[in-house]
Amino acid sequence: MKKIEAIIRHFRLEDVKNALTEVGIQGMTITEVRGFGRQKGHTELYRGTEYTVDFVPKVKLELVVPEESLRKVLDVILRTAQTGQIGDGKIFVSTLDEVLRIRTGENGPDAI
Amino acid sequence: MKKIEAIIRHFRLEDVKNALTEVGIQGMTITEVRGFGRQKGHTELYRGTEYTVDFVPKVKLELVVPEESLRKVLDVILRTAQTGQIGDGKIFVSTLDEVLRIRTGENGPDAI
Amino acid sequence: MKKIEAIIRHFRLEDVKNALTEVGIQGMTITEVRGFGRQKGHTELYRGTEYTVDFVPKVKLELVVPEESLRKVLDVILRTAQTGQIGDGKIFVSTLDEVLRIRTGENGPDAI
Amino acid sequence: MRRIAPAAAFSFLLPVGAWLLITISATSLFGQAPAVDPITEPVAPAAAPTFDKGDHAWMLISAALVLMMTAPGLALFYGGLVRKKNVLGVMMQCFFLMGLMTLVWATYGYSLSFGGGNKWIGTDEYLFMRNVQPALVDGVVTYPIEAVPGLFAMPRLTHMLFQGMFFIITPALICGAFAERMKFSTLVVFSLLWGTLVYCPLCHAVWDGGLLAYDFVTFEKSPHAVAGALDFAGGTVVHISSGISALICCIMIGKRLGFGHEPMPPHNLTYTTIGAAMLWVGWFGFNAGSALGATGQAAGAFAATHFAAAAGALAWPGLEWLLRGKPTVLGCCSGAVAGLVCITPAAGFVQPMSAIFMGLAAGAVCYYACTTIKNKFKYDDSLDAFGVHGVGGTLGALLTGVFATREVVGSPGPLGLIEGGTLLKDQAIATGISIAYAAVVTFVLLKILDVTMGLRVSQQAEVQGLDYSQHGEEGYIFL
Amino acid sequence: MRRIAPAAAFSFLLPVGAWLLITISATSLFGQAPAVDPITEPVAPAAAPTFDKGDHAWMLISAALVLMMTAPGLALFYGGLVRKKNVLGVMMQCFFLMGLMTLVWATYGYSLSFGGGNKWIGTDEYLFMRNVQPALVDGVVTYPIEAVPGLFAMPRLTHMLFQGMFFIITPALICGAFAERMKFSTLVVFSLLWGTLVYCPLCHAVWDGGLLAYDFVTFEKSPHAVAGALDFAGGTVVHISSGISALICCIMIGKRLGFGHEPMPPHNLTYTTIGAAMLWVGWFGFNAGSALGATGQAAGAFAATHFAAAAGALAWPGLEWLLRGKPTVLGCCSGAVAGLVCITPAAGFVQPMSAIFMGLAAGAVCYYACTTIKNKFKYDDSLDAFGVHGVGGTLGALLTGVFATREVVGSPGPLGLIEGGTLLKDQAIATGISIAYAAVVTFVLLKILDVTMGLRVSQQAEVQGLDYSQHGEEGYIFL
Amino acid sequence: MRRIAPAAAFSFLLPVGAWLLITISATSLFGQAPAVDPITEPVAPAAAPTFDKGDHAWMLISAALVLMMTAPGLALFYGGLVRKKNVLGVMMQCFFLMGLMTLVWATYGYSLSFGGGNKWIGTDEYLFMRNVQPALVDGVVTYPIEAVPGLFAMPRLTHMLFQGMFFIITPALICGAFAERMKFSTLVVFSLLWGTLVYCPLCHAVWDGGLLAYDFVTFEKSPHAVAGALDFAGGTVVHISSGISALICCIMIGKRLGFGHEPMPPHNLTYTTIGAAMLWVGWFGFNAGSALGATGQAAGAFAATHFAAAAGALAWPGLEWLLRGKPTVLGCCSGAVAGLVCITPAAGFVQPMSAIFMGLAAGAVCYYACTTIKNKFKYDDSLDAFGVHGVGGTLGALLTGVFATREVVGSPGPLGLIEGGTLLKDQAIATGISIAYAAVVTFVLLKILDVTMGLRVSQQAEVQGLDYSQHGEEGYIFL
Ligand SMILES: Nc1ncnc2c1ncn2[C@@H]1O[C@H](COP(=O)(O)OP(=O)(O)O)[C@@H](O)[C@H]1O
Ligand SMILES: Nc1ncnc2c1ncn2[C@@H]1O[C@H](COP(=O)(O)OP(=O)(O)O)[C@@H](O)[C@H]1O
Ligand SMILES: Nc1ncnc2c1ncn2[C@@H]1O[C@H](COP(=O)(O)OP(=O)(O)O)[C@@H](O)[C@H]1O
Repeated sequence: MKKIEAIIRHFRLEDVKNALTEVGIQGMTITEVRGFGRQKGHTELYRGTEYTVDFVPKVKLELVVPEESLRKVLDVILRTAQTGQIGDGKIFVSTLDEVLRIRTGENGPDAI
Repeated sequence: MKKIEAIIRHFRLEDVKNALTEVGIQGMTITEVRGFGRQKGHTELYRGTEYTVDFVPKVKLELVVPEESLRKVLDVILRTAQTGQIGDGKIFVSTLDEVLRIRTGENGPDAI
Repeated sequence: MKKIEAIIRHFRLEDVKNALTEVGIQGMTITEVRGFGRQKGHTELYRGTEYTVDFVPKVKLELVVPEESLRKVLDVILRTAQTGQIGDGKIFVSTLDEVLRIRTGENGPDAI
Repeated sequence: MRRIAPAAAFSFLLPVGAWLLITISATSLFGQAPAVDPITEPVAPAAAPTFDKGDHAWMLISAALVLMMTAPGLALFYGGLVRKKNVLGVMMQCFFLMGLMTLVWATYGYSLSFGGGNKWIGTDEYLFMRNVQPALVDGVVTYPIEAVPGLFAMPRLTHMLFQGMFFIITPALICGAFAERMKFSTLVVFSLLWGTLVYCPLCHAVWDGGLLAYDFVTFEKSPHAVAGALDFAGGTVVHISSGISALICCIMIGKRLGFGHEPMPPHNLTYTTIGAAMLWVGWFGFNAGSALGATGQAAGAFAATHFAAAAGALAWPGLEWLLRGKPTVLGCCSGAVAGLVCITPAAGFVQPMSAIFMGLAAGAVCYYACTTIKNKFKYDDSLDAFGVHGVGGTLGALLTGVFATREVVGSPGPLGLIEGGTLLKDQAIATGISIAYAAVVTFVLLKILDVTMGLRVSQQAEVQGLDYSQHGEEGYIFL
Repeated sequence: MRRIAPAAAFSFLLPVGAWLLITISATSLFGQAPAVDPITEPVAPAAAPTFDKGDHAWMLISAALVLMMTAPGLALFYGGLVRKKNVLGVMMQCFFLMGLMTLVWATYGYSLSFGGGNKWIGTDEYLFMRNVQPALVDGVVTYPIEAVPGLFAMPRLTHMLFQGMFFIITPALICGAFAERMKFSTLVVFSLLWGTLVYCPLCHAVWDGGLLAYDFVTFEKSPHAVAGALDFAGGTVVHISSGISALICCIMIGKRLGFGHEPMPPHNLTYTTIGAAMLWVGWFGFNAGSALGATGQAAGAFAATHFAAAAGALAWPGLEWLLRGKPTVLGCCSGAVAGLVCITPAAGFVQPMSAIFMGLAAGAVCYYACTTIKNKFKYDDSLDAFGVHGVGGTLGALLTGVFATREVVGSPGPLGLIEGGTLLKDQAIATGISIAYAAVVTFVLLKILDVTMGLRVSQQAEVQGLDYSQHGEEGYIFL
Repeated sequence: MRRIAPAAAFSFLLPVGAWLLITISATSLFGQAPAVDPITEPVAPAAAPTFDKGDHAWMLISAALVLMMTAPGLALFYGGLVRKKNVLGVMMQCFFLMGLMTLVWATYGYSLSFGGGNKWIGTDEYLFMRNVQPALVDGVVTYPIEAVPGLFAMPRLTHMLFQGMFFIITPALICGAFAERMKFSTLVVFSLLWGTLVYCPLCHAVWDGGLLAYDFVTFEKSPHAVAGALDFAGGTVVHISSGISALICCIMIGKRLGFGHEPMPPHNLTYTTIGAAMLWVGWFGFNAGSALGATGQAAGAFAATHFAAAAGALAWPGLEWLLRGKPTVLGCCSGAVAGLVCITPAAGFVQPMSAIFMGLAAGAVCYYACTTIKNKFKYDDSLDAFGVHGVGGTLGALLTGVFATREVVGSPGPLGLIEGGTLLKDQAIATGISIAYAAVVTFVLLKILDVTMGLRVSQQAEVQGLDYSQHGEEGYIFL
């Protein structure tokens, strides 16, 4: 079982989600995050006081997939989340020891 | 050291937290997330324009436990977070390389 | 590739970020979280009804670094996030299988 | 477009049906003028029914201020106190009632309340704005005047509008008791019936020469009345009636899921603060407007209102500070509202310094009611509609019996206890009758609605929140 | 301080330049009093130009209420409907227009609108507050009086202020059509020109004895007019003009990026509800204030306004309930506003029960316009400025022709269709002319601005949101 | 219930004690009527002290509008500008002061300010509403009238109420300077003492025939005065006094933790916008209400107020646009408020076109003060109470000396610089005295409070935020 974490742009979320469901992904979890990176933030000015916003809003997509789907899913995300502009985000992949479905207590690939 | 991530329903949080503290868990971290899964979202209608909310609000519980407590904790979460209805959520377990307590710099199980 | 997750106090964020950029970190992602731990929450009283806030607001810093930078980065965080008071937070380190940059599709250390 | 959901259509048609039924029965019931026991409506002599434009300007703006109390005022005050998932639910109740109660008032409410008649209920005199709206008299557009010579005069339309705003806010106040769990369709029917069966009769009883009326010419209780209640701006009619009904409501509907177990803190105290401030400002229309003109009494009522609110806004957080260590914003706002509620029946009858005392008392007593008493009896009066309006209103009605003074009223003899008068007894009787009446009718109404429509939303809907389950919307989408 | 950004400076100087140009040309154009076709301004006889202070108090507060409609009212109503990233953008448009339109009105707008003159446009009579501001007459400070004997009298300053508030809200209403994508600098220039070229002439035409004026002495259309439009408080001048222009705007500027594909739900319906409630309250100033005094007619207009809003607030969510299963808060608020729009031209001319009918009709028709029609023709009228103001305003103008009655107006003959009058024809003509005029001028204006300044922000700026891209700020920083 | 926290009880009892002490000493001090130097209070002849109801209606609503300025107006305006964790703290300050200052005003404040007396301070004439509240005269309820024949007349209660609203907002304005770090208990004591020792004497000096009074009968400075300051609605009394005190406060309390290092952007600019709009609307009551009747002068003050706000709302963002590339919402709101502040002393004395100029000047000068000057001297005037009210108020007082004209005032000779008068000198002297007086007393007060109670919350409390540390609450709980 692999866990994919992808930091993407807000306005790509809808497309990414749709593309993922098309390839059979049935579940995912998203979180509002803010990212710091090559894409620079911006400066706001409130009555003469500058306020630098270094962190730009991003969405973190977490989804757990069985090993065999990993490449397919990575491909889909890479394709649909890309705009080619700095700030498109990252994908991190890690390995899980276990996955459980709370409702049934099922364990392993069945739980996804 | 194991890291448990559990996606649960908001209104189970209080009970889960209490049950966990009863079995001796002293720390955890929660995040507001939104989940997509078998539990379908809903449709809102604003002046004739439909707006589909695919992502439903969930809470992500993260807690790091020593290997030996893992099963006990999983049990507690499974039991207290369950309602039996679709959408109860998932638990993901992974292995950490290291855990540090910032206040003291302690490392390993002592840091939890 | 290592993933560092650090739960820190809000008002240390600015310093931690600056210290990290000074040692060459170019990217990180932060999330608003709420933590439960030794640092106790507080009680609010709304017209005679007590409301216990067990979870205190924290920031979660996620950053992925190549293995060789790990110790340096941990050091920086430990140093800059510390106040010495209960509630300074934790650092969790884990190993990633893969890292991709969405913009270019690059893989591995280049992707960070 | 989708098919019509039958259940929904049903719950929509119910209130419409109820309203039609009542309107029609009211029309037919009063088709003939009531022969027995007519109270002559005090009208200006036919000669020159006219009004002062300064008075009128004040009444128009007062009416606007009182509407502002329901929304944005109460909508914000209550909206901030619920959990986020119910904020629209509570705001919708306020806003929808602005529509619903207005049409009820226009069609028959005003007539039942202020249409003269016997001591129990009004007549069909003003049904459908008859004798209220302008008409051509000898080719000249003529506006019927509502007047008591020497006391006040204004177009009856304006009187209807001003009083109609009270008819809106009263049921809206009750919403605080069953917030976060009441079925919207049932709320609509309940408000309609409650307005008709509780508000109109009580209003007629107190302010239209009915059962509890006070006579400002003889300075005694009205000929028909069992007790002459001095109720300047609605302590009895508005606050006691709604507050007591609120208590019945929250007991009968039961506690919120998770009450006493899950935390249910106010989701947005900034809204509550803003709402409280708007209530304070709007209350000047409510109370000083009840002088029915830009008179010296209006100034007096304005001052009493302002002072009582101020005193309440200090007393409640002062007690918290003393007993709990910190003065809270919610306490400060609640205290101000408690002071305002308490001074309502008294505003035009007491001296400003008495108002300060009443405000302090209201802040302290309502604080006690909302903390100690509620916790003891464990009813779930979600937003303290009873604790503030029921308790504060009752306190105000009684303290009116203590502080009302002929220096302000102009009565020949003494009135309040402080000047040796006996008003307090009458106030107590009137308060008792009002409490009993409101409690009984509300109880019966809710019983009927419980078996026919159901009072509560389903468990699942309650967990989801009223915003989505009742209205299909979300309050905030901050992504 | 940094260097001055030339593009920014340019976009700043454009509106300033435009305004100066117009002011100067207006001054020179009217340097000489127009010799042809002067309409004698109705003034009180020189003897005792005086005014009633009750009337005046009502007009002052009405002016304040109408300003409150633009902000906080409309700013909240519209602000809640956009996505979070555009909330300041839309609030800024409302607030900035309060500044901009006021200065335009002060310098030449009032003069062009109400300065007498021919049937097309006003004169230089009141340029720069000449003949409006006080002056020493025989050593005594004297305030010029605006009056029609037997109808109304007030300091001309007050008339200017009250009418000036309408001049602010009208272009602000249009902002709902191109919300979330219009360039701010272009908006400023557009509003300035639109106010000058669409509002002022229309206002003059309807209310200053121009092309569409109705004469309240002869109860017929004015001598100069092609049609006498009964427009009590701005159905034509405010709502039709802005609503139609809104439609042209949203078609010409094009849809929002992602429209029909990305979700664009209202980010804060609590704001929208609060804003709608404030609009309701403020509208009493708008409509009852248009009686120009604290008269019986003001009471009538107040009642009509209140009843229509209430009826609309029931009709729209009622339809949703019936057809979709749930009454929404947004529907309730939209319905109230639709009712208010619809009653605007009629408020002082119809009986209260007719107002209920008009409100119900407006709720239903605007519901249909904002759901079915908009979806069918697929224009992106983001906040339904056309669907509510254009459609509701047109409906109101026509229904005025149906329900206006001499019982309220005092005309010798019948007026509305229901009493057998022929007013409806005139109303239809006037509505047609207004629609055509507003549409054509708006179209030409936008074409010019499109090629010179550009209407839309860049794609990137639109994705970022107007708050940051246009103003460098964020609405909420909740960390 | 828990034990009483002694420290908390102490901090609660302090303000109560202070107030009692002052009240008692005021009572005893003035137990005997002041024998020396009495200024005869201008009263209407005993014969027929009466008032016009149109005037009265306007004064009542104006009082309500001015209260609305403090909350919701200022509470939202300031509340939006702080960080989220301090939003309730700042709203509480506004709301609590509504309670506190009102009781001070009721007990002795009004008497000290407007009770006649010598040129320094009022008398005990109106202590505890004596001679203000109604009384039976020959069996008839009689309201004491406050009047200057030929100028104005109203129930003294109304005068007390209207002026009392100014007494609330003035200390509330200061809260902007030490926002996010002031101890609540100290704030309470400070406001109480500041109101007593700074506001009351200044108010008496300017508006009750004291040290800085202008005489509207002789059109010169009052017999007792060292300088006759034309201050229509409180440029000196309200804005200079609060603005200068704000500067002293923010310097003495020190910068916020992390100032200049941590970002401290406004957490909710939508609140600030709404608050600014409410201030604009409420200011009509403040300024036009200061005409003390629904007169032509009220219309003139209304127009000047509106125009100055509009001009300020363009000037500030216009400068930003030019110099920084983008007009901001905060700039637009700040400019409007700056314009309003600046026109306050002048509103009833200048022509509307001069008001435009004053608004433009205020927008530009306050922009400069809040950006360049503040950054240069590095004081932490958190919400620019000094930058807007101190600077704008001073500018307004001086410009009054430039633009005040006999065409509006009716004085026999020229007034402002533009018509060759010498008023400017007097204005400058009065401004200087006010600045010196407010600065010195505030300084001494703060020194004393610093050593006795402490001005600031603890570091930990400041990091936590005032909402929780001072009031045990959270502003938003959005889970
Ligand atoms: N080392 C890192 N660890 C964690 N998150 C990162 C890291 N580097 C970048 N990110 C996340 O990815 C986002 C995009 O990165 P950025 O450098 O701006 O552009 P790009 O991915 O196109 O090179 C950042 O906003 C941040 O959220
Ligand atoms: N593959 C997945 N990866 C990450 N999160 C998931 C995945 N599947 C489900 N989830 C999370 O679990 C929640 C519950 O899943 P759902 O399929 O609705 O119900 P159930 O867990 O009862 O089968 C989702 O809302 C989502 O947050
Ligand atoms: N076992 C754990 N798993 C996950 N997060 C934890 C755990 N223990 C503590 N935390 C996080 O670390 C924060 C600080 O922990 P706490 O026990 O309060 O203080 P300290 O780290 O100084 O011992 C908590 O608020 C919580 O967010």
